[in-house]
Amino acid sequence: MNEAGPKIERNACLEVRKRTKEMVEAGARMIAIVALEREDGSIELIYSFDRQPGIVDFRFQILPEWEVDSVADIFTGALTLEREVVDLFGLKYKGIPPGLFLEAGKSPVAPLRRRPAPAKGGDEDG
Amino acid sequence: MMTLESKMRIRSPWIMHFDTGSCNGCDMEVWALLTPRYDIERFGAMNRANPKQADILLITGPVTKRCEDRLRNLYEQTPEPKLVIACGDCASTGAPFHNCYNVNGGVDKVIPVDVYVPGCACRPEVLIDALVLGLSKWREKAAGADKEAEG
Amino acid sequence: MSMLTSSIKNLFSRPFTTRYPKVPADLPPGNRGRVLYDMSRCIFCRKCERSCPTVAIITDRDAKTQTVIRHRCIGCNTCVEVCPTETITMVQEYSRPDTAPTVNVFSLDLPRHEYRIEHLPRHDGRKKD
Amino acid sequence: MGRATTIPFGPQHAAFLEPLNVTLTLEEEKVVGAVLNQGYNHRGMEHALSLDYRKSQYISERVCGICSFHHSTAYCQGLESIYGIDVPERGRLIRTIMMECQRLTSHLLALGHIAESVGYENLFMQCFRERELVMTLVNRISGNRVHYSMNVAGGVKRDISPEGLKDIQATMSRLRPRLRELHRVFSRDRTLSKRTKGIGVLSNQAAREWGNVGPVSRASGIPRDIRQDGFAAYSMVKFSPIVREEGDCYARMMVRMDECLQSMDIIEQCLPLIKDGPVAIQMKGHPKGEAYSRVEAPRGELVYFIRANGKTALERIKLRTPALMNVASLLAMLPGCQLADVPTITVSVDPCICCTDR
Repeated sequence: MNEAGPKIERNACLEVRKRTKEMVEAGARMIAIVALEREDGSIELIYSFDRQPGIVDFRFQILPEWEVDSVADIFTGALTLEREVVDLFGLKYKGIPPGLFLEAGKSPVAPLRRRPAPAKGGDEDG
Repeated sequence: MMTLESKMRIRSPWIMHFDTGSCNGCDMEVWALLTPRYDIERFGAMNRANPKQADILLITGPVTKRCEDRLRNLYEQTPEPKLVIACGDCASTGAPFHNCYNVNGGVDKVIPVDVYVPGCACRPEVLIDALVLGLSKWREKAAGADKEAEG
Repeated sequence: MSMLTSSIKNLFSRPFTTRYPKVPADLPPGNRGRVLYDMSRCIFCRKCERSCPTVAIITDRDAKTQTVIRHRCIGCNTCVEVCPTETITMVQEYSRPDTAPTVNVFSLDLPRHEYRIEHLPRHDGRKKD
Repeated sequence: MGRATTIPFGPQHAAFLEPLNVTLTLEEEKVVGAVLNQGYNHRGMEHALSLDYRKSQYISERVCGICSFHHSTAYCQGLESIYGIDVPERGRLIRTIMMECQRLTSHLLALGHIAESVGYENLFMQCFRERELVMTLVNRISGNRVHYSMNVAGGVKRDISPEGLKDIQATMSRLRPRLRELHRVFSRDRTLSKRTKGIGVLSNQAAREWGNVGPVSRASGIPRDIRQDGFAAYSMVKFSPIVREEGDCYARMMVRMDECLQSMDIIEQCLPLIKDGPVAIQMKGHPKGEAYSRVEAPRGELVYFIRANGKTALERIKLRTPALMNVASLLAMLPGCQLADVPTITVSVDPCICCTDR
């Protein structure tokens, strides 16, 4: 557990392709892209891979305005994982459209971000 | 008085099942209704995927934002008199998903519901009960509609 | 073709279907149907209310009532486990469908495991916006 | 070259149990392109699960009704590895038995669904009839038909009595000849194999690229089964993953059928191993730390990522469900097939939309 987390780095957005390629060439299978918002409002991205016998991941931290490189052409299955991050965190991925899960105009925008606060569900009666 | 047509419709209510974001638990129980153990064809009910042919809408799930318009669309396509059964806790009140941000919290927030079925997931026996209760409601509805047509 | 032998076998075997509305449902012992309160034991500690994952229980300390919204209860048995005085019991029987979401109010003046039935307001849907 | 036509398939369709929309581009009857439009079931479970870690074990079951026990096991395992404790052996064995029971119900549902999509109503009914045996069994053991609510962080909260164990054994011996019969029909029936063989082929290479998991990947020749990692009590039983090379609908169907028989073997291996002892241990304090937790759900590898920071609310909980990867790979299978085969292909990946969209 790294309390401080990785440093916020601009070129991490570009390095992600190189590191994914290394992983995929080593025979690893991408299992998830975890995004989470840290206290200071930056976004931590964790790319995890199944490289037997366990899970290997690499993580980096970016600001939400930055555009991240898509790895969908290296690992095709990453496309849905990236679209999910785009929808739920409002991040920008190069060439990835939003709208996988959320209905424009009805659903809250970027619901898993703390600011703006995620709207409560339609359970008005309480 | 009810017309012959209405009487016959009650004898064979065709159902249409639509999932509006449930966890699949109630959907499986709806399917259990259609299959040998609970076999709902005993009551003349059949599963049709076509809203135009359906008399009863079995709706599961708390109605997600994306399903909202589809559900209303299906409801409007179903011919009158129709019956809407909200299957399960989440369709009745949205309970298990009350903290989720993308749901409407119950079918009755979108379309009128006639019968509310409790249980998470609702047992097939409860669904049979609900069908029996719903059909008695429906009889009243059909009688009223026929009277209107005559008068 | 392989199915044919199976089908013929099924044709001559006993029906698998239950005759449910005619005969009672076969609920196994220990089936988690619904919860009942024995109000003479209740100490209004609100543990059940706090532990309920779907906010189905409302404890009213002033009116001395426990309200269970049947259409919110998911039968997870948590309230039975946390109760310090064994007020709550789980019975086999499941709750019945109704034309509006049902609320069961347990209060001190009613006998053990008896409740008053109320209903939540119904919504009539929403017009297209 | 015919003119290209676009038709929507779903969200409300006879072949689907759940809302999924596939926009197909056709030339005459041949599919040339497909666009998946999902999200009809997106409720926002990740937010709801992160609110209170003590209640999330019940809410996590509601992510999916078909693999509910796998979801709560994955969640509880994650918490247990954050606390750094081991579940007692009896608890792990009970978890394994329940997971395999659920795998049986899930696979029989999928098989029945495939049978129905090729127009085999009779076989569909028979699958669901055998499935009902398992459903009533889990109802007797856990007290509920779908959501068992048996898992708690630290073990299981409901023990299986000695009569319960005998009941499981009796049901398994009753189920075995019936499943063998089903296996015979599924493997030998000419109609079924004509309508599924060579359709919707997913090559080994494509399965690796799309990151497929579970029966779909094993039908394309990837010998990966998370159960081999030995979570719960899988390290105590002997089994080997079922792998086929063809990668078509038939292979996916037969992998599921063989896994049904394998599940029964695992349950029967578990039964004599159960010894007296505690089923759960208590945990103290709020969790602090992070963990990955992996479980082999009926549809494949299910991953939970949990990060807790010592409060009742979890900092982040991320679910990567198997169906998310498998449904996406429909885009690789659909182009080139005939329109009439689309329902069979879609159903053969066992799309669980409530898992996919959460």
